[in-house]
Amino acid sequence: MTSAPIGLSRDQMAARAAQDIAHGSYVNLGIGMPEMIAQFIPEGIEVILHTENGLLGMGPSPADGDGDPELINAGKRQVTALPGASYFHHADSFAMIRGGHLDLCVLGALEVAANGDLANWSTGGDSIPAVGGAMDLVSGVKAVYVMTSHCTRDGIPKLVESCTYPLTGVGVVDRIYTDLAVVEVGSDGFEVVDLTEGVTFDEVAARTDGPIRDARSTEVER
Amino acid sequence: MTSAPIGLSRDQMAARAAQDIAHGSYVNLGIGMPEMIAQFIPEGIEVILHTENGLLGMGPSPADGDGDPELINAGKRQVTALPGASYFHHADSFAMIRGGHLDLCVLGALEVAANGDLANWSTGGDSIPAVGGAMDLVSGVKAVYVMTSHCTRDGIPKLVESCTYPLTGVGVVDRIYTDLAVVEVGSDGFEVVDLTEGVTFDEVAARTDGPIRDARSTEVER
Amino acid sequence: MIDKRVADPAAALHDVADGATVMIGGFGEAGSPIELIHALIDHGASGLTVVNNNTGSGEVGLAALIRAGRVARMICSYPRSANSTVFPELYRSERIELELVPQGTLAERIRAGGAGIPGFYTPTAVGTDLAEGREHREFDGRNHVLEYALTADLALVKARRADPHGNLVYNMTARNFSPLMAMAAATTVVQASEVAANGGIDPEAVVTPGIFVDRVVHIASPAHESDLVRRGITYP
Amino acid sequence: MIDKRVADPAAALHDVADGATVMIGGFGEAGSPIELIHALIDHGASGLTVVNNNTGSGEVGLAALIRAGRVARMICSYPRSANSTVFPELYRSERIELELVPQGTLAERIRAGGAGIPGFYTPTAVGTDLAEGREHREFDGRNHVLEYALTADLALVKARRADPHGNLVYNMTARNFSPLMAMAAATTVVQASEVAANGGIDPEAVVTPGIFVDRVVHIASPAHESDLVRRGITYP
Repeated sequence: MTSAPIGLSRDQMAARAAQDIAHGSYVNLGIGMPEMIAQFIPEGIEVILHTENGLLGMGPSPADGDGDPELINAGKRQVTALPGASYFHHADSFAMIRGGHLDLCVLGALEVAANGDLANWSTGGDSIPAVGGAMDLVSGVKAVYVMTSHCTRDGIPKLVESCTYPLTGVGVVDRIYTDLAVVEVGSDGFEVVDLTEGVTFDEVAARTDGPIRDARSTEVER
Repeated sequence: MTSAPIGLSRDQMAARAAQDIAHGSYVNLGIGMPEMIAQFIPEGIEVILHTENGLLGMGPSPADGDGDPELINAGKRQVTALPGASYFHHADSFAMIRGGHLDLCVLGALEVAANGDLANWSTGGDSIPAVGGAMDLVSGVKAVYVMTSHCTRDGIPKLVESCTYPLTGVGVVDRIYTDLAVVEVGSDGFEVVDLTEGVTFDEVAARTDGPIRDARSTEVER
Repeated sequence: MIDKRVADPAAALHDVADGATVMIGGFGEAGSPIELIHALIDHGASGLTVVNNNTGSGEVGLAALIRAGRVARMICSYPRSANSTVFPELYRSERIELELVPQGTLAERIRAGGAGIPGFYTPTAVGTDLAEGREHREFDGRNHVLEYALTADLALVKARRADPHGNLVYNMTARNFSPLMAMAAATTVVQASEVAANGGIDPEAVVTPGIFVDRVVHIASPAHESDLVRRGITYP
Repeated sequence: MIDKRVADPAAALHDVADGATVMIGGFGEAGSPIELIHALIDHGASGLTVVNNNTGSGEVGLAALIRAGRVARMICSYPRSANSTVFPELYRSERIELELVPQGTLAERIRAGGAGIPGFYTPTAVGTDLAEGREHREFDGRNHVLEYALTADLALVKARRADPHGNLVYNMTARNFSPLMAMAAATTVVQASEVAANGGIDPEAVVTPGIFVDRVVHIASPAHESDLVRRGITYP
């Protein structure tokens, strides 16, 4: 397997995912890379960000010194609240999640299987188990997107036939944004719906472990 | 059975029941006669009234013309809110009830059985069935008191061996305030713990249909 | 800008289908969205299942909707009122169905519907006629009944103030079932006495976050049911 | 007058028993009642079961309580933090037990405990290790797990403002689990940055009604966990 420097940077991945979020959506962005999407929402598109620790209408990080240690996001970083925001307790926050009121969440992944299984909470072994809200999000939010590098740093595919790490949810992932492609989870496996400029379908397929087909003839839903 | 005019008036019954409510209690007073208790809470005793339609800290009826049709009690009569009050929605209101947070409710009755069964929601037959919050109150509130005339207008006992009307709850009543006596529900049936002045135990027993004993030697818990 | 305001009740209810389940906020007249209910009558949808604590009073609002023959089935806790014979007459002649639910169980079932909880256990009603034929289960030696979530196609809600995002605050005991129904319905339509600018509601004091609201109609001076009844008004 | 104020944290916690289950509000440092936790350390109760979303940071607050060996068992969703090794070390050496619960299920179990709902069904965690061995049930063709209510002997909660009745409002995302824990504990102790006179909180904006609160301690300038950690402070 080649490790030639093809594909998008992290910023570019975030910008690519941001393009597909509809105006007026209620969106939860997972801790880490998915959080970056917020910075790239296109002009004129308004997205209401939910953070599961009790805020709708989350804004960007505060200017240095302007933050409040009690206004944080799920990653425990200081944020701001935009006009039209609301605070609520955890039961109400997860009622939004479990009750199917959020339109979209974008999460990181250790592995995504060709049937949509997601593993993103535990590497197994003797690490301290910690799940947070990941299992709630994947079981409740209307659409679950994953944003991840296509392979690990060691070149091992993260889009796989079936997950080896403990599952976060079964058959939950709808779409995957990687540095190489936009991949949907179809009934027969992975479906490439968009390729990063300069990347070929064969290069993506070579870096993917499960059944994958070129579905670019199909209109990409945006 | 005699129908001699013995016993307390409705106001006096309410005043008698009011004597036994502890300072600082959270109390729900049922629609009708139990509501009258609020007027007789002794000086220096503060009781926080809950109405299941979403208010803690309910105050008396407003002066004529001062009311708001959206500040009402469970009986749909206009009320006021005292300093320290709070409004909340129905799920929170019944969380207070079902979760055992209210110290006391006082309800009316069609019948109370010697084992504490209560019937107060339906006379059966072809009346329109309507239950409201009665079943929630009796299954959740820490102490359930009943305030009722000892007999119907026709002289038929309301404290009975077992209820003939549809039940509101099984074994839920702790104490009964009637025009004739204060009666607790013990393990062996009704226990008279206080008699109205001028009323004898035998007069009470004659107007009661279940097992009843004189328990006045026992200290009345106030 | 996100703006959930629509021009009037008719526009807010244009897509209601026959046979829809409609949750209507209010406890007695407090919180009853009369103007929306009247628009629903005008719209003409029929065969409705309506969820409300009561069945209305007089011949306006919910009672008028029932009287117009639009409601096939009521889910409520207390279908009686001192000043309306609309529901009793239809019920006695078997022209309307009734599912009677204890008030707290009704509230919790609606909340469960909004929160993605399909079922829960409650001690309420155990040993009574209303628990007959239901699944029971003991927890810590106490018997409970299994209750199921309630959801709806539409919720009609009255608020004191809304903003363009659909954030809501209510007026005193007019809050009652409305925040729960807003969560449990696929489409939530709000009539608000005031519509604030975005940011015009303190984020700490929002009762219903806008995520639960789809359409907001400004009704500056909503009628009070008791006032209409007193004046002998009937709708339409 | 009803007045739930007590003099200081020690007085508020005088009756905590060994082996108690203690719910502690907060998500990360937001809403963490540090002064109450430190008073609990001073009090000396041990063998505690603690319910919190996390396991604290640095060697102050919850992390200090754990480090002092007072916690036999943690019930939480995310027992990791970037700047604390207290929990991991005890966990790896099997000196503390962990019940790992998905965050939304944790919140709902606490709410259920406060609301008198002994069990409910949720789709969360179905098909994962965390649902293994649990009772499953289908609703509408989808699998769910049965979850049980969580209650506690004591809840420690941080509020922005309290009144003598115990009505509370919170500070932004410091609200998180606290309103739920206040409902689910036999005794709820609150540290409030401000204590208003009776009537000093708008009844429409109360988040936790006083019925859920037993004792209120005024802590005018509560410490921020991140600030203590940055300054290298350990407790005691």
